[in-house]
Amino acid sequence: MFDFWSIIRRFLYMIFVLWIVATIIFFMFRLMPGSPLTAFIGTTFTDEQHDLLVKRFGLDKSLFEQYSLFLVNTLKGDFGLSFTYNKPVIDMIIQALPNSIILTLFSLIIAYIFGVIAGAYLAWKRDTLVEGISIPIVLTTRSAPEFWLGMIALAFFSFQLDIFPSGGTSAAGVIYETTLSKLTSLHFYYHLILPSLVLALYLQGLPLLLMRSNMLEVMQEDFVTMSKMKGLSSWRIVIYHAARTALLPVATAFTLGVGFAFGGNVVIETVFSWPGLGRLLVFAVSSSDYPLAQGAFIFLTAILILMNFLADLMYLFLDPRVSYKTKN
Amino acid sequence: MYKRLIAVLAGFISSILLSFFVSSASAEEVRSMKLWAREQAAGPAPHTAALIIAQTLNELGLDITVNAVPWPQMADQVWYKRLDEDTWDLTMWQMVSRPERSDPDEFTYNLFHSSTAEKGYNFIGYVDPAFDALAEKQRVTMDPAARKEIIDQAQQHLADAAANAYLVHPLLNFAYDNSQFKDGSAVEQAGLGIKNIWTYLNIEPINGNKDLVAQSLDEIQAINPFFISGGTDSWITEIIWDRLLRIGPDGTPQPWAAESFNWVDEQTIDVTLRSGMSWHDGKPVTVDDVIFSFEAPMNAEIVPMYSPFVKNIESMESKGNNVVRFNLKSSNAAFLTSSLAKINLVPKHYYGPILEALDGTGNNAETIIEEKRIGSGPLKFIDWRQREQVILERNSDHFNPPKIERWIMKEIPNVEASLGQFRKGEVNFLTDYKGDPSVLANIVQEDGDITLVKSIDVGFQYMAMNHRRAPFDDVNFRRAVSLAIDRDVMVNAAWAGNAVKAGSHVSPALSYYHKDGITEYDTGVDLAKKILADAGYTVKNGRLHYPEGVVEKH
Amino acid sequence: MITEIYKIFRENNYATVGVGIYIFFILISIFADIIATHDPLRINFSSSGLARNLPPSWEYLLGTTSNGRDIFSQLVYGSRNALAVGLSAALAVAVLGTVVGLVSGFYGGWIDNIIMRLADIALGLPFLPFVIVLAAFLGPNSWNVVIAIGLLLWPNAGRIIRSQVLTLRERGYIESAKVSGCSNFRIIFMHIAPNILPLSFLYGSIAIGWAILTEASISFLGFGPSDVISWGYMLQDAYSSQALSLKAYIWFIPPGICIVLMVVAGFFISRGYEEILFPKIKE
Amino acid sequence: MLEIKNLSIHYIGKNYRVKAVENVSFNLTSGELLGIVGESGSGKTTLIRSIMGVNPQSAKIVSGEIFYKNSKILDFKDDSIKGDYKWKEIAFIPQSAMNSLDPVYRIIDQMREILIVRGDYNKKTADKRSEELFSLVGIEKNRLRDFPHQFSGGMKQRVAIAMALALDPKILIADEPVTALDVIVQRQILDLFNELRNRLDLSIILVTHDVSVVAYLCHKVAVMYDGEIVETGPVKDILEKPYHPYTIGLNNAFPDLHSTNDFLEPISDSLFHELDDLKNTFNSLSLNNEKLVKSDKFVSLKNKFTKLNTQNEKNN
Repeated sequence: MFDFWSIIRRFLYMIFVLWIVATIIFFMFRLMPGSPLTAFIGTTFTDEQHDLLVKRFGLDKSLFEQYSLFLVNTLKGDFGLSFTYNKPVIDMIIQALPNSIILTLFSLIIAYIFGVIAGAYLAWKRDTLVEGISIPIVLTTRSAPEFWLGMIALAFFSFQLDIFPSGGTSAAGVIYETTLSKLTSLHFYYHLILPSLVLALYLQGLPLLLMRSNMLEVMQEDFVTMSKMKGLSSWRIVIYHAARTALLPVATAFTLGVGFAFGGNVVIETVFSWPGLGRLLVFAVSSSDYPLAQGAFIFLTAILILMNFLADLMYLFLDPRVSYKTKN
Repeated sequence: MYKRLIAVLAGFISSILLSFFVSSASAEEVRSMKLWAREQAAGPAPHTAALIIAQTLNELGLDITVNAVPWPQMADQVWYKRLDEDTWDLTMWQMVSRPERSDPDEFTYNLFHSSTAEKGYNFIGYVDPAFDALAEKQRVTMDPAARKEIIDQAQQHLADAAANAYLVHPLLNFAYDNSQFKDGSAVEQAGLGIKNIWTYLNIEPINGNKDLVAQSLDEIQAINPFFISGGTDSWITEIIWDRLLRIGPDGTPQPWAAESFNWVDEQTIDVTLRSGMSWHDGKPVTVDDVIFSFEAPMNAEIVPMYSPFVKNIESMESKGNNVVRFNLKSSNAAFLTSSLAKINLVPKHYYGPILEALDGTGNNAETIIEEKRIGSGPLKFIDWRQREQVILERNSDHFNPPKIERWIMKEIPNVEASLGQFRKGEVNFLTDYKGDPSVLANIVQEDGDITLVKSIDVGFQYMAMNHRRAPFDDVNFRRAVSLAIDRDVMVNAAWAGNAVKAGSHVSPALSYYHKDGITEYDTGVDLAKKILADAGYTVKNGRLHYPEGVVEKH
Repeated sequence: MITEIYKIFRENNYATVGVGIYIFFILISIFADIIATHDPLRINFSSSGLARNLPPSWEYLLGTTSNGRDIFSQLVYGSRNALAVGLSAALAVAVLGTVVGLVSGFYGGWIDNIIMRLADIALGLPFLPFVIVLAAFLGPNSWNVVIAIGLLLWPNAGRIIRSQVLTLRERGYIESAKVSGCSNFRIIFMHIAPNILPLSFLYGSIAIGWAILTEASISFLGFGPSDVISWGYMLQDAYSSQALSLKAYIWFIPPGICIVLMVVAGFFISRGYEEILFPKIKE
Repeated sequence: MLEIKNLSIHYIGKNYRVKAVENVSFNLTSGELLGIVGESGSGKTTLIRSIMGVNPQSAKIVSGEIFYKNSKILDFKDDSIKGDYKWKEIAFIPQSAMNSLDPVYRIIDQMREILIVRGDYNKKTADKRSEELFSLVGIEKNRLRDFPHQFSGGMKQRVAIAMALALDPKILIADEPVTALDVIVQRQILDLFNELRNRLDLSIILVTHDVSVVAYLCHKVAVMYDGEIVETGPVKDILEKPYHPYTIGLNNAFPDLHSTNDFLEPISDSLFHELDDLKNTFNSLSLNNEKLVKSDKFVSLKNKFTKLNTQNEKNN
C-alpha cells in the first residue's frame, strides 16, 4: 500500500524531534528563576530538611549528570518524581490523560461535525445573505478568547440558568471506581458538555472555513458538473461527491487539530476546573515542579508530533490517488 | 589576558565614576527599590495593599515599584538569595493560621531569633541578642502568667525596633448553607474560624442532607500522615488520623486520644491513652502504636517533615496501664501544642513494614503510594480523585463520631467557580474563600440561607524589610516606612474592612497573649517625613537622600 | 504593491472593515494620553476611602476596578499593548518567515535541509504550553508572546514562501539575472523578495490575532506582567476580582470585545488579502 | 428531435457582462451526427452546458428556448430546467474523462449510482448492465472494480462512453471527446462513436475545435465564432467552400484524418491577429457582421486565407 521504509524513517525522525524538544525543555526548566523547594518553606522548615530534599530530587548533581539521568530515565518511561506531589510523574500524567483526551476529542468531534455541515451548507449558499452574515460570525467566534467565552458561558448557563454543572468531572461524592467506569458514566458526560461546547465554539471555525473553501473548489470540478448532468439530486451531489472529496483535507486538519487542541485546552481546563494535562502543566510550571512540568510538556509534544505523523499517514490511506502514486 | 585587561579597565573607570559621585554629592540618594509581592490571583488584598504602599512610600521621595511574581520566584529571591549581593529590599509576606500556631512560641522564636537568620525563617535578618534572650526565656517558662509577661515584652521590643511593618490580621470568612446544616451548629476555634475538626464533629445536617461538601482553592498534593505538602492537606490528615491532644476551640491543647496527661516534672510527662480505641481496619490502638508514631519522625531521613516536632523528645517508655512517658531534652512550654497535638497516630502493624522497606532506598515516607490510609480518626478515608475531590466517611466506632455521614472536599482552583458552586449548593460549606469579602457579604444578603462566620486570623499580613541592607539597617528608616502606611487605609481599602489592624505577631485572636494596645499607634506620611527629617534624611529633587556621610554598601 | 492595497479597499468589504478597526485602535493608542481620564495604574480614592467597584459615572466612565483603578482608562491604554504585541509579532513572523523562506528556497542544499529540520522542531512544540514555559523562564513580560510567536510560527510562513521561491527561481528573468552576473544577495532582494512580500504580509496579518489571543490567555493564566495594562490583564483582573459575581459586566465585557474586534480585524484583512492573492477562491 | 431557438447566454457579474452565446438556433434530427466547431472561448461549451443545465449561476439565459421532442426543456423566462431528460434521454461525454470521474469511488460504484439512482435497476441488474456496457465499449469487465486513476486516457474515455450509454439515451453530446488522446486512440474512439450510432440509433452532437474530427465523422457542421453560429450546413459544403474566414482558418489548422500527411502548416498567427483586430474595430463601431463581411479589409484577409489554403493543397 505504501513505502514501509519511508514510514519507518519518518517515525525515527519523529523520535529525533522529540529528543530535541525534551532537551530544550530540560534546560529551560533548570535555568529557570525560582527554586522548586519554595513550596516547602514553612516556619518549621529546617536546613536539614532542605538538604535532604536537594539530595532526593538530585539537585545536588551537576547539570550534565542530571541531563544524562533524565535521558536514560525518560527512555525507560520514568519521568521522575513530582516535587510537589511526591508521586511518579507518569502516574499523574496517566491519571490526567483520559480527561484531556475525552475533552479534546469530544469537542473536536462536535466542532468538526458542525463545521463540516455548516461549511458545506455555506458553500452551497455562496453569495447569499446567509453567507454574508455567517462568515463574519464564524470569524468572530474564532477571535474570542476561549477563557472569556468560558467565563460568560459559566456565568450564564451554570450560575444563572443552572442547566449545567460548573466544573470538574463529577458532582460531590460521586465515586468512579475505574477510569473505564468514569468514561462510560452519563454523569461524566453531563459535566463534559459545557466545556466541550465552549471549546467546540472556538474550534468549529477552522473546519467550517476549510470545508467551505474546499467545497467551492470541488464544486468547480468536472466530476461534480458531470453528476449534475447525470440528473442526480443536489443533495446527492453535495453529500456523495463534493463533500466526500472536500472532506479529505478536513480529515487531515482534524488529526492535526487533535495535537494542537491538546496544548490549547490549558485555558478551558482552568476555567472549568477540568483535571486534564494542561492544568497539570500550568500547576507544575507555577510551582517550579520541573519533573512534572517536563513530563507533561513532553507528553503534549509527543501527542502533537504523533498527530502530525498520523495526518501524513492518513492522507495516504484516505486518498486513493496518493496511495496509487506511492505504490508506483 | 584579554579578559583581565577588560576587568582592570572596568574597575578603573568605575572607581573614577564612583569617586566623582561621592565627592560631588555629599548625601547619597536612596536607591530605587522593588516591593516584591505575589501576583494578584494569589490574593487580591495583599496585592492591592502592595500597590497602595508603593504609592504612599513614593510620597516620601522613594522610588518603589511593585514586582508581582509567582510564589516560587518570590520565595526563591527572598528566602534562598537573602545573602546575595543584589537581593530583595521589601516584600509582602504572610503568616497563615494553623492549629499549632495557637501557641505564640512558633512565631516568636522562629521568625525573630538570630539562630534562624542565616537559613531559617528569620529571612529579614533581624539580629538582636536582647530579643534572643526573651525568645529563649518564653520557651522554658511554664507558668502562663510569667510567660505572658515575657511575650508582652517581646511584642513591645519588636514594635520599638520596627522589625516588620505589620499590616493586618485578616478576618477569615467562612460560610455554610443553613438549609443544609442547622444554623449555629458550627464551632468557632480561636484564630482559625469555623473550619476545624470541632465543626466537623458538631455540625448538624438537616433537611435530608448527609454530607458536608467543603472546597479548597489549592490542589491537594498528598494525604499522608508523614507529610505536610501544603496548607490544605493538613485539614484532611488531622481528621483521618487522631492525635494525643487536640487544640480546643479556645486555642489550648486538650486531651483527645489521650485520656489525660500529667507533668511529672518540667522535662517529663505521662500520657494515658484512651482505652477502647480502634483503627479503621478494626484492630485496637495500643501504646506500642503511640510510641511508634513518635519514633518514626525521629528518623529525619524517613519522615523529614515531622522530625522538628519530635526533636525535643529524649525517649519514650510504656509505663503499663495505657500510660506512655515522654522524657524531654529540655523543658518547653509549647510541647503540648507543637508535639503532642501535632503528631499523627498511626498503626504500627500497617505503617511499620512500609517504613522499614524504605530504609536505605533513598526514598522517604513522603513518597508512599498509599493503597490504604488507616488512622483512628472520626472520619475514614474512602476515595481521592486527584485534583477533583476527596471523600471521607463517618467512623461510627469513634469515641466522638461526627453527625455528618460523609466529608467531601472538592478541589476547585478558582474563587469564582468555588463561589458559583457554593451558591448552587454543589458545595455546602465554603472553607477556602480568598476572594473579595464584600462579594460574599452581598451573596449572603441575596441568597438568604447562608450563615457567614468571620473570625480574626491567628496569622497576619505584613511587609518585610531586609535588615541586612541600608537603609533598612537604620531603625529610624524602618519606623518611618512602617508608620507612613495608614493602617486604616489598609483595613478599609485593601482588605475592604475585612481585617483588623496589626501591631505585632500575636493576633488578638489569641486574647491571652496578645499585648493590649499594641495596635494603637499614629501613622501617616507627615509623621514619617518628620521621623526621616529628624534622623537627617533629606529630600532633593523629589528624591530621598541619606543623612550626610552615610554611604550605601556597594 | 500600492495599487494592490488600494484594490483591497475598493473591492473588498472585509478588508475595509478590518483596516477601519485598526485605524480606530491606532488612533486610540496614539492619543491614549488625551483620551484616558486617569492613570490606568493609579489607585483612586474617594471621600469614603478607596474608590473600588464604582459604577460608571462622569468621573469614571466605565466605573472602577476592585483596586480603585479606572476601567475606561485601562481599556484605552490596553490598545497600546495589544497593538505593540500584535504588530511586533506580525513583524517577527513576516521577517523571519521571509528571510528563512528566501534563503532556504534560493540556496537549497544543506542550508535548506537544516532550516526545514528546524521548522519541524518548531512545529513539534505545542504552542500555548511553550509560551507558558517561556513566560516562566523569562519572567512575566508582554514580549514573551512575541518571542514565542516568532520562534514557533515562522515555519508556516517560511514553508509557503520557500515553495514560492522555488518556482520563482526557475523563471526566465531570474536566470538572466544570474547570467548577467548579479550577486545572489541582489537577486534575492531585488528580484525575488518583491514577489513574495504579499505572502509575508498575509502571514504577518494572521500572526496579529494569534499574538493578541495568546497574550490574553497567558495573562489569564497568571503568567503575564502585572504592571502593564493589557486587555488580557484586565480580564484576568476582573476574573480574579470576581467581576462575575459582582455582575460587573462593564468590567469584563468591554476588554473581551476589544480583543475580538482587534483579532477579527486581522482575520478580515488577511481574508481580503487572500482573495486578492488567490483569486481562484472567488471564482 | 432537439431544437434550439434564439438562445442567448450572457455572463453577468458586478461590473462586467460577457456575451457567451448570442442568438443561436439549430436543429438536431434523429440519427444525425452534428459537429459544432469553434475555438476555445467561442461559446460552444456554454451552449452545450446549457442543454445539460449545468451552467454556473453567473451565466444568465437572456433569450431563447430549447425543445426536446417538442417539449420545452428550457425557457429563458424560467432559469431552471425541468429535467428528467438528463442522462435518460440526453447523455454527455466529457472532454477530459480524467477529471470527470469521481476520483474517490470505484467505477462500479459510479456505474451503479447512475443505474440505480437514475434508472430502474437494482444492484444485481446494475452490475450485469455495467458488464454489458463495458464489453460494448471494449473493456474487460474485471476492470469495473478499479479506481479511475488506474485507467489510461483512452480507456477512461471508453469508460465515460459506457457511462453515457448506461440509460439508453437518444442523444449523446460529446465535448472534445478525443482531444486529449493520441492520434491512434483518437481514431479508435471515433470509430466507436460511429459504430454505436449505427447500432443504437443515436443522435450525436460532437463539440470540438478540430475540423478534421468533424470531417471524419459528422454529417452536419455548425461553426461557432464569438458566441454566434457563423456558418452551418452539411460537412462537405462547409469544408469545401468555407465562407467565413474563421472556417477557412480552421480548415487549415488541423491535419486531415483522411490524408496520409499528418503535418499541415498552422494558421499564421499574424493573420488571426489581424482578424481579431478587425473584428474589434467593428465591434467598437457597433457595426454588425454583415458589414464586417463586406468590408475591404475583410475581403483582403479572406483572400490571404484562401491563398494559404491553396498553398497547403499544393504541398500535399
